[in-house]
Amino acid sequence: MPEASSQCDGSSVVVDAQRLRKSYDNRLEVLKGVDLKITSGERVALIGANGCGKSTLLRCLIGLHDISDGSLATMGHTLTAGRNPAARRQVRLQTGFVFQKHCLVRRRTVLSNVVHGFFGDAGSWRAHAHGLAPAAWRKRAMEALEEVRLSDRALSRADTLSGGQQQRVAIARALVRRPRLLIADEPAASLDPLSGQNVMELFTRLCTDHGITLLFTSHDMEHALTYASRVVALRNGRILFDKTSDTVSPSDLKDTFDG
Amino acid sequence: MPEASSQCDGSSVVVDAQRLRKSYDNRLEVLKGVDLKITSGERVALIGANGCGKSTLLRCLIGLHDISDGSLATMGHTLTAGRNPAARRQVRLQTGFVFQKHCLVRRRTVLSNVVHGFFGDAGSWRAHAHGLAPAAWRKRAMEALEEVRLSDRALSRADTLSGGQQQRVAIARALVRRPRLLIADEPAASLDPLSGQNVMELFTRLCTDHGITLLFTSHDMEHALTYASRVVALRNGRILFDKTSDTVSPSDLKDTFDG
Amino acid sequence: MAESRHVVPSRLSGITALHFVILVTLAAVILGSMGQVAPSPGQLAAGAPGMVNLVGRMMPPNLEPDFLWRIAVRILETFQIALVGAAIGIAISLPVGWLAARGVSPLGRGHYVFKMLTSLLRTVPDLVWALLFVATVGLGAVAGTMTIVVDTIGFCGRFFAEAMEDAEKEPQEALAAIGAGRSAILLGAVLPDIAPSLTNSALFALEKAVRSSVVLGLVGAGGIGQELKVAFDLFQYRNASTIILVIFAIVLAMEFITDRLRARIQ
Amino acid sequence: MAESRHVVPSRLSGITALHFVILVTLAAVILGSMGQVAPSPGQLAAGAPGMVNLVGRMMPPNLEPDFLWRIAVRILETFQIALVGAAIGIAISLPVGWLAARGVSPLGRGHYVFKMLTSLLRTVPDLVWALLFVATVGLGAVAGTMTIVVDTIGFCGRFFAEAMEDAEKEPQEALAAIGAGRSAILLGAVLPDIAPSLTNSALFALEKAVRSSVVLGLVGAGGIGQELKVAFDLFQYRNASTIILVIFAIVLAMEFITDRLRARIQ
Amino acid sequence: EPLKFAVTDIEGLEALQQEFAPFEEALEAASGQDIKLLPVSSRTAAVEALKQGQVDLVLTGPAEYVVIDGLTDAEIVTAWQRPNYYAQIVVMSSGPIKTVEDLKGKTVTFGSVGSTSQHLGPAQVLADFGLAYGSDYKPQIISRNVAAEAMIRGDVQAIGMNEGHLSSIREAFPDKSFTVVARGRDLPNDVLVARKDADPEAIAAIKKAFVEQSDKLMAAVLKGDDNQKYKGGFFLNEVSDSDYDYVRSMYATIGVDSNAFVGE
Ligand SMILES: Nc1ncnc2c1ncn2[C@@H]1O[C@H](COP(=O)(O)OP(=O)(O)OP(=O)(O)O)[C@@H](O)[C@H]1O
Ligand SMILES: Nc1ncnc2c1ncn2[C@@H]1O[C@H](COP(=O)(O)OP(=O)(O)OP(=O)(O)O)[C@@H](O)[C@H]1O
Ligand SMILES: [Mg+2]
Ligand SMILES: [Mg+2]
Repeated sequence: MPEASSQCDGSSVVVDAQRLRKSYDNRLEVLKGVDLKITSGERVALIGANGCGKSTLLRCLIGLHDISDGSLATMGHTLTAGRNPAARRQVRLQTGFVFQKHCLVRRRTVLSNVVHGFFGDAGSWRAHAHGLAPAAWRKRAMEALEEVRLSDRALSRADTLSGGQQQRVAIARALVRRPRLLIADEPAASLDPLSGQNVMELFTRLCTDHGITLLFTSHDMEHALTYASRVVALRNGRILFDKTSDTVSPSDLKDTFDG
Repeated sequence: MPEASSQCDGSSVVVDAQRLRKSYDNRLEVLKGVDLKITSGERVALIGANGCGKSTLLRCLIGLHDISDGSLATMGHTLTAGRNPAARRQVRLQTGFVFQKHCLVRRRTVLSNVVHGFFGDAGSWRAHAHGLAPAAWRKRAMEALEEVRLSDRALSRADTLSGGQQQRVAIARALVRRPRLLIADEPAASLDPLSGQNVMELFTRLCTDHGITLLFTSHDMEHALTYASRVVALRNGRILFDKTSDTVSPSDLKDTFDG
Repeated sequence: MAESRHVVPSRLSGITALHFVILVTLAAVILGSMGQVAPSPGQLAAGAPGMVNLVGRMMPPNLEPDFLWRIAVRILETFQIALVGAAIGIAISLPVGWLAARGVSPLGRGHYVFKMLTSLLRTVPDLVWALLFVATVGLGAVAGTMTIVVDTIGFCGRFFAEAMEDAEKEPQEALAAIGAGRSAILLGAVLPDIAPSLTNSALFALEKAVRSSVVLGLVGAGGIGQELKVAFDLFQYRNASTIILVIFAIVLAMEFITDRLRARIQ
Repeated sequence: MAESRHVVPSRLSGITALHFVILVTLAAVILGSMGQVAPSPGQLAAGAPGMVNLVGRMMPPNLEPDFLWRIAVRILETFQIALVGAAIGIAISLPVGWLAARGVSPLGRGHYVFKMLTSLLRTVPDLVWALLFVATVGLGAVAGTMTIVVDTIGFCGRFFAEAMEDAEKEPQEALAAIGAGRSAILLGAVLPDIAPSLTNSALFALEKAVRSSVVLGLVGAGGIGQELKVAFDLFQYRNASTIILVIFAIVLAMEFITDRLRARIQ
Repeated sequence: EPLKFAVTDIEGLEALQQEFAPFEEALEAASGQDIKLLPVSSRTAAVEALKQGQVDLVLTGPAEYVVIDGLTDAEIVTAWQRPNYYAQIVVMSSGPIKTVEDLKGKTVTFGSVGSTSQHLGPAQVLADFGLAYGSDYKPQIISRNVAAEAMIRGDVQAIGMNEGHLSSIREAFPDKSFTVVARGRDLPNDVLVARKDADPEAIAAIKKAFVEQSDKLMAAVLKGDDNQKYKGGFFLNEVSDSDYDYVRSMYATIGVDSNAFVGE
């Protein structure tokens, strides 16, 4: 079992993409050969202009999209075109993923949405509503809501929350199972400054305390530089630079976004 | 015609809310008596913590929600509970509104979505697809796309765009008809730094050049302070402060967001 | 690139020649046939008196207490069988619809087998089902229930599958990203999203079972439909109009329940 | 507040006593009736040979060229009438569904009138429509088309309205915010969103029109259904099974078209 | 304007619906009239069409004739005599029913409500044997296909039908044996009626055709393979309304007042 060993090894490779290419429907190529290696415990910020392929890359990492070419292994599991659903599942069970866009089940309560985070675990049919879930899961879900300061809204329907609140529910859902790898697509985009800061600090704390690996995108350069140990910039489907966050210069950023 | 006169008067009142209250389904009150007066040509930033009621207030202003109590007039048209759909329509025809969340018609092309901006004008049935729209509208829509730098994606289906690109399409749709009042709910939230800056500058330019009134929310305090002439903070359903942007102090901001 | 940006795309962009040919052909076939088989306005106007006359002969509905009582009993009988038949049918349709839904089904390409199965259930006429079930369980309410079950699966299986295929994709993707299996996605994301649509199809199936005038009569389970058919066959139009009104009242009641349930779920 | 935050909400939160009572009652009624009207496994097992025997008598299907030719002609006839009837019915159902859709209809509360209208169209049996149209336009294909039109409106009117009610709200709101009227919202936001669902209902209506074995025969328009009925009346089960297979092939073809169209629209 | 000629589903004529083309041609040739033939599976629709002036000629059975006579002033053109047209009560040979009396308290099914040979006729037969409709036995209306299946199972004890039906059932169940326990007198003939205000010349031409070329017409009817069993039938031009009093009494037997069809 290669992943068992990699779990123990502190510096093991969590994400290993080589010459990764991805095009939608065989049209314009979005990712044109991306090489990215992330080792356990790192906090990586992915930055780039709108439409440069950040979300696409993140989704490929857990097999939500099949890659078109190149090779990709996440936590030791190879994820190539269509093959091996078992590997995909293994990856996903150890990953927390926060989507960029709305992705809650709107007719369920906030608490149920967070309990959904346990889907995939044993007995997961009980995760589809908070009323059925085991007590331990319910308790853990409330704690996760606490972490994003929404426990008082636990029984509201998900679609009666404000945009930022919904985003925080999605974050709680990703955290409820304490993943090994946390991937967050613009987690702080619709959060107010304080909440954004809280969430990013929470992420950082989890990484330090539990050895979780963090990969997030952000359009807030301050967040990227503050909370990541390493910044990767995408441009034109390729990696423009990949530096530790303290070495990123303003001109690097200018290059990243100037069309 | 009161609005005719107000249109000519440079300092006329565009938004006039008094003791405005709003609660959803008669439960917890979100807005607990908001007084807000905006005169023509102002650029107002509305700030506040997640869930404080910013989006709710903006939606009330064009009659997307009925207010629960108090009085509200937008561009001289009174918008109170349920009454007077004609007034609501008049308001909307002169307003450009950018929603916080996804609100494009996903199965239509980007260009069609922008042409939708002409709905409400005479002959508006022709606005439902770009293939039918009058040449002038199509041309204007392409210009608006140009303004948000998306003209090369005009014929893509709306849901094949990235999050930030979709947001820019929604902005183009709001601008296509050159509204008198532009309301934007976190317009720059998912835009990359440069695009965000471009959009905010575009807004500012429109305000100066065409006398458009701008009301926007943002969680980016830099944006709020830079691009607005006036900053209004909401907290606990009431207005915490309402100042010109150069007089807002860091402690004001701290008060706004600290729970 | 900078050049192309200013060009407004052509109006017809997106429509291929093939689409165009298919559309025109279809329109031609329909319009061509219309001359032969669709009514002309003149015909309709000329026929109006005949229609009035016919409706006149159905009025007033027969309201004799004896008759009403018999109808009430029949309605209850019918409703009971329809309720059980539709309930069983709906319960079976849920898994069948799931297995048949493209993109949601755990069978992948195999979903087509279940689509075919529901199509088969619809194609085989009620009379054949009646024959099969009478041969199996004999005449009466049980065979009637089974016929309704089959009808319901044929209908709900298709419409449940359709609803599942059209369910919002984002929440499903979100659960998939957590590692949820097919069935977890079904229960967690798909069903809540399509709940209003399911309610509609399910209550329509129940309504259909109550209305269906032939099915129960076929297997000797009587029912209100049989009563209606007898009234027409014996030219007792006033009885028929009473029965129609009673069924209409039930249909309206069910429509009302559907509406309330859907408004609440939404 | 700080206190309450740590409390995990009760499992039953959200279910009121009334819901509970209604659910339990309904379950009791269904389970109670089930004993009387649902088949027992023993019955099913005992009846299996009867079923096999019956199916045996339908095999092999009659494949004589003459017969096949006659069937082919009938199918074409039927398909032509069904296509025109369904096309007209679907065209009328679009506005009717719109007027009937809660929250989308321009009539506000008045939408209920159109819901009732479609319910009425469904409740009045085919035979009555047949009589009315025969009285108006006489026997033949025209009356058959009109009966199919009415059937289609009764069905599609309801399902179109349902789809419109369930359409995504955000894009509609976005267009409303622009000042778009009800009809602009319908065309701009609602129709694109429900296109797959409309396709499904519309093609189902066409399929139903082709399958419907009684309607056309009622008014002397012949059709494949008539042929099937005759085959059964004369106990020519092998002819009947041929006809059923032919109809099944058509239904499958339409299902395939539905699937392709929906996949493309999605 | 062609003459519209409706044929209702008189039991026994179903097969003709498929093979009416030669007959239609023959009748057009013989009468010189343009004829449009419409086989209608619903007698109610056919009767309404006649009443509303939407068809000119209807070929229909005795039971329907009584209704038409009650509703309209239609005129009989000719009668279509069919040999071996009578109602009978069929049981399983191996079953417990040996005589009509054995049917007391049992279930008897009829194929189609208001049909002469499947409902009215057999009910009359039983009444003639002293079994009152509804009280001495349990009448059920079930299609013949299902009823045959059910009788073989023993769910029902007897089926009312005509001679043609029985032979098709015997063909369908070669390994089962059926017995007729009662048989009625020959049923009155099917009739061809004309609408009151139809073009008198055209109707006269049709009438003449049936008188003068009845052999040719019958030959055309018999062109279909399935119709050989109708061999031996005649077109009768002398028909009187009183021939159908027997049918009126049948309506009374099943509890329907034949004078009270549809109100007026
Ligand atoms: N449809 C609704 N039904 C009930 N409550 C709602 C609804 N929409 C919003 N709310 C509640 O109203 C409050 C204000 O929501 P609103 O969307 O206006 O917040 P906001 O200031 O825009 O927040 P954000 O910065 O997260 O966008 C929230 O507490 C939210 O839960
Ligand atoms: N489903 C899809 N089909 C076709 N093209 C797509 C699809 N999704 C995304 N794209 C295209 O792929 C490119 C990259 O999209 P992606 O969402 O990865 O961008 P992003 O870097 O996340 O941008 P943003 O900062 O706006 O979120 C875009 O040009 C977009 O138009
Ligand atoms: Mg993105
Ligand atoms: Mg908001």
